[in-house]
Amino acid sequence: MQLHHYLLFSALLFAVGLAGALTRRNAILVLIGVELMLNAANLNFIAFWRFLPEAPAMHGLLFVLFTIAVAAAEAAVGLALIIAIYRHYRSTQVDDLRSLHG
Amino acid sequence: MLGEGIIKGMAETARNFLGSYHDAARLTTVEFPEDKIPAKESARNFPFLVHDGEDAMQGLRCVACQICEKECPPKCIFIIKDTNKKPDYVGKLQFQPKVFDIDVSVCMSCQICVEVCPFDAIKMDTDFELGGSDRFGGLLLNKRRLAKPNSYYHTIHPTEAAEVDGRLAAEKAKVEAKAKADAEAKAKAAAAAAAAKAAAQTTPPVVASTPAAVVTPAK
Amino acid sequence: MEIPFAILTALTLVSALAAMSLRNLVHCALCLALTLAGLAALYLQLGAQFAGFAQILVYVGAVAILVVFAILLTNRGDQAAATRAPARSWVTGAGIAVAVFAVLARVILTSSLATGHPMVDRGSPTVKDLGMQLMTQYVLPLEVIGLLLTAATLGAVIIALPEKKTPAAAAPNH
Amino acid sequence: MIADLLNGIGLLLWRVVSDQPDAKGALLPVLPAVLQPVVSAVLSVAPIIGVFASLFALTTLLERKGLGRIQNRLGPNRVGPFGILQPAADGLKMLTKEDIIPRSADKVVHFLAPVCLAVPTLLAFAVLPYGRNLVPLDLDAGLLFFFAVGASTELSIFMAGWSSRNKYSLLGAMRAIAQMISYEIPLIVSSVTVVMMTGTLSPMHIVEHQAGFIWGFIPHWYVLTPWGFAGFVIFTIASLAESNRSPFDLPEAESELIAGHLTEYSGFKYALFFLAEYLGMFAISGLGVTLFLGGWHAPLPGLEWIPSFVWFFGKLVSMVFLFIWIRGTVPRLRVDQLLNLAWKFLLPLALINLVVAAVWHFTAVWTFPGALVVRWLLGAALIGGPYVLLGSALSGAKKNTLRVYRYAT
Repeated sequence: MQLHHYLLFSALLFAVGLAGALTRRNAILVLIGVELMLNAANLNFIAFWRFLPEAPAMHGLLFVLFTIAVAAAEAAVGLALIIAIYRHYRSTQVDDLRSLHG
Repeated sequence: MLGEGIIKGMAETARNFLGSYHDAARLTTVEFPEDKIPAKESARNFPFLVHDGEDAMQGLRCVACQICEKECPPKCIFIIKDTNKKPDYVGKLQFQPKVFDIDVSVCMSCQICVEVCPFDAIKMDTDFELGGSDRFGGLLLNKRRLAKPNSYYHTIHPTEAAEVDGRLAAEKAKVEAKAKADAEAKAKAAAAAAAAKAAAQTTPPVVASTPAAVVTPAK
Repeated sequence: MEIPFAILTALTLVSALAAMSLRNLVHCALCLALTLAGLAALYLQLGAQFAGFAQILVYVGAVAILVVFAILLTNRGDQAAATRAPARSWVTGAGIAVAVFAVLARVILTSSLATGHPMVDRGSPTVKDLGMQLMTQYVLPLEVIGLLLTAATLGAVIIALPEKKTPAAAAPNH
Repeated sequence: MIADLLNGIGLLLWRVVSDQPDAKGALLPVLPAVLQPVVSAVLSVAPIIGVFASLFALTTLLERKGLGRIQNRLGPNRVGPFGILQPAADGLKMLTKEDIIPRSADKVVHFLAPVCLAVPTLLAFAVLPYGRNLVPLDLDAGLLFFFAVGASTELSIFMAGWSSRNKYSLLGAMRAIAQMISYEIPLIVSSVTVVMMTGTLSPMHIVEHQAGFIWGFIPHWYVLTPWGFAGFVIFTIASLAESNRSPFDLPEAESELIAGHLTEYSGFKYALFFLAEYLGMFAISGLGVTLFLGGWHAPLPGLEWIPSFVWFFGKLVSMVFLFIWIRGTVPRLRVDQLLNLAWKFLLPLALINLVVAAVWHFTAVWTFPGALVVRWLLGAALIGGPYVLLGSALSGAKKNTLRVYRYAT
């Protein structure tokens, strides 16, 4: 297995997440798409850590751990926001939020 | 302090756990099919028919008067009168049931049939092991399955049975005494055939008064 | 080496596609969990044990549950069906995604990284080593992450609190 | 060939019983090279499944008998002598029952839920050290692995509850998840004390750290230190909640929710849930034994000749008995009480316990005579004080007063 296999796979995963985040209209699904993109980036870190001899000993691993923590926080806050928005507008569709639309 | 109650409770359950192994008083379970608690005298569940003597069908006290059938709230009793009569305990000829069925799956054990029976013919049983594999026929008890001897009645409800027996014996004695008196009177008036006929007609009122005499003490 | 990679990537990719395209939101969340578990398996296959287990613990154990809870709280139980985007925006979104992938793929394939980098034997970094690194060289990021998580917890609680309390709910019990 | 095979099997069994290393190495060289990895895997997996499945069968019976005795009853005693064949009868009943899927259920998820629950539960057994040389998988991050697979069971409970399309199922599943997430935190934090003291996440090394005896007869188990005892109590309470055992059996509170997320399951799938529940209990008890009760170490010097796995399973069964005893004693909590206990009592106490463990660690340099007793008392005071304060805050806040009825007299 070569490095670029992992990189291509992670780019594909990123594209899938991006497509979902752009096309789906439900805020939760948009959040799921963002999570997928974050995870695709994580896979890149691990792959680089594993394949590049010049990379620092544990940089990739630790960065992944930090990303996981940040992503968890992001998910918690994002979902709390979605719930708060739902309470207010009775909807989780992104298109329905147009108060600032002018 | 938090947890104190839990510790006390755990000690209590531990006492139960260990106690049940050596303290017979704690372990009150009776293992049913092998061991049984003898039925209490006041126990009742479904009705049965009392018969006197050895032959169940001949000795049935029931006279097919159908009062119980009419009174039964869930209508679980079904009676067909037989045309043949047979003598009752005082020797008088009475009707007898050709069919007497009780559907115990319908019976609600209210004991009203027992209360209304003028002949002390139907009583409450204590037998509860009626389970079977036939849901319809198995729980529809016919005359033969319902008939149980008076001695059985004595074993399950001794006090009540003794009272009933005493009453029936008194009744019989009264009727016999009356019959004797009548016979004497008949002998005295043997000369007059018209008087003898009149004496024979006095019997029905005696029989008619029996139900009231029976029902009142049964309450 | 080839077969596990093929299986894992196929599984992850299919479940990611399902997560982004299924109609039922709960199914989407379950597929997301499967994708994340597949990624964790890929981490393990690459020898990053701690990261793989942390991924399962955090994503499958917490984030997926959080998503599922949010779906149930916002969609009144069974009507979790998500409406699809209008066709025009769907085409635009997919087009952008394909374009991004094309650019990324071209960059990857033309860069020097693509040409024969065998796997580096980094041994198996023990949890102890990771901990030492976290407590020495990376102690500042660790503290920042701790602060961030605390802030996120507080923020999530405050955002999700009911907007205003009714007087009945605030009244003390008798 | 056959003789070699029998010889290998005999040697393997002897090595297991006599605590010798490399038990599998006795059999594998005899086999052809193709078979070796397969047989090696089977030799690791089959005993776990076999032993714990039979322990499951035994526990269902002993639990019912023990609960019976606690309530002054006899318990099951009809099938076979003393009822020992009851589990077989139950199993047959489960397997021959009709498998009912509700018409409106999500069929695929409904089918996958018990599978997704059973697999991680079984995986958790991979990292437990059962004996001196009996560790199926010695992972460096074993404890993290255990908690990771434990956390992934929550999603399958959600799957079971959601896919059944039944309000009781969904409510039960939601309760189960809220409970498991809440209690996972004290569970992990109380285990972290042990990790702090040993400096490793590998269960095998944690057990090895608990070898030896203080003053020649007191085993060097963590439960006998103040922080270890507090950690063990917190761990036990949290593991009761994690395995949905009474008094934390709200997810399947029979009187309120029929059977919670199991309501719409029958037959083999129900049996699988039931199995997973008990296996989860064994796994978490096994972890408790590993972390706090010295794993496979003998409780007294001079008893080392008894095979080490006997001690492990003895302690495991004692933990399970404790669980049964608690089930027979304590009534079910309300949901608010359950969450209050986790967030307002267990979590602060577990965090304070980390400090106590640190104090214990840093006072290890004291060498004056009687230092151990002083350290012990210091630790006990440090954890006992907060316990009393938090406990009175939790239970003493609401004074029980005579209830006044407005309309009734």
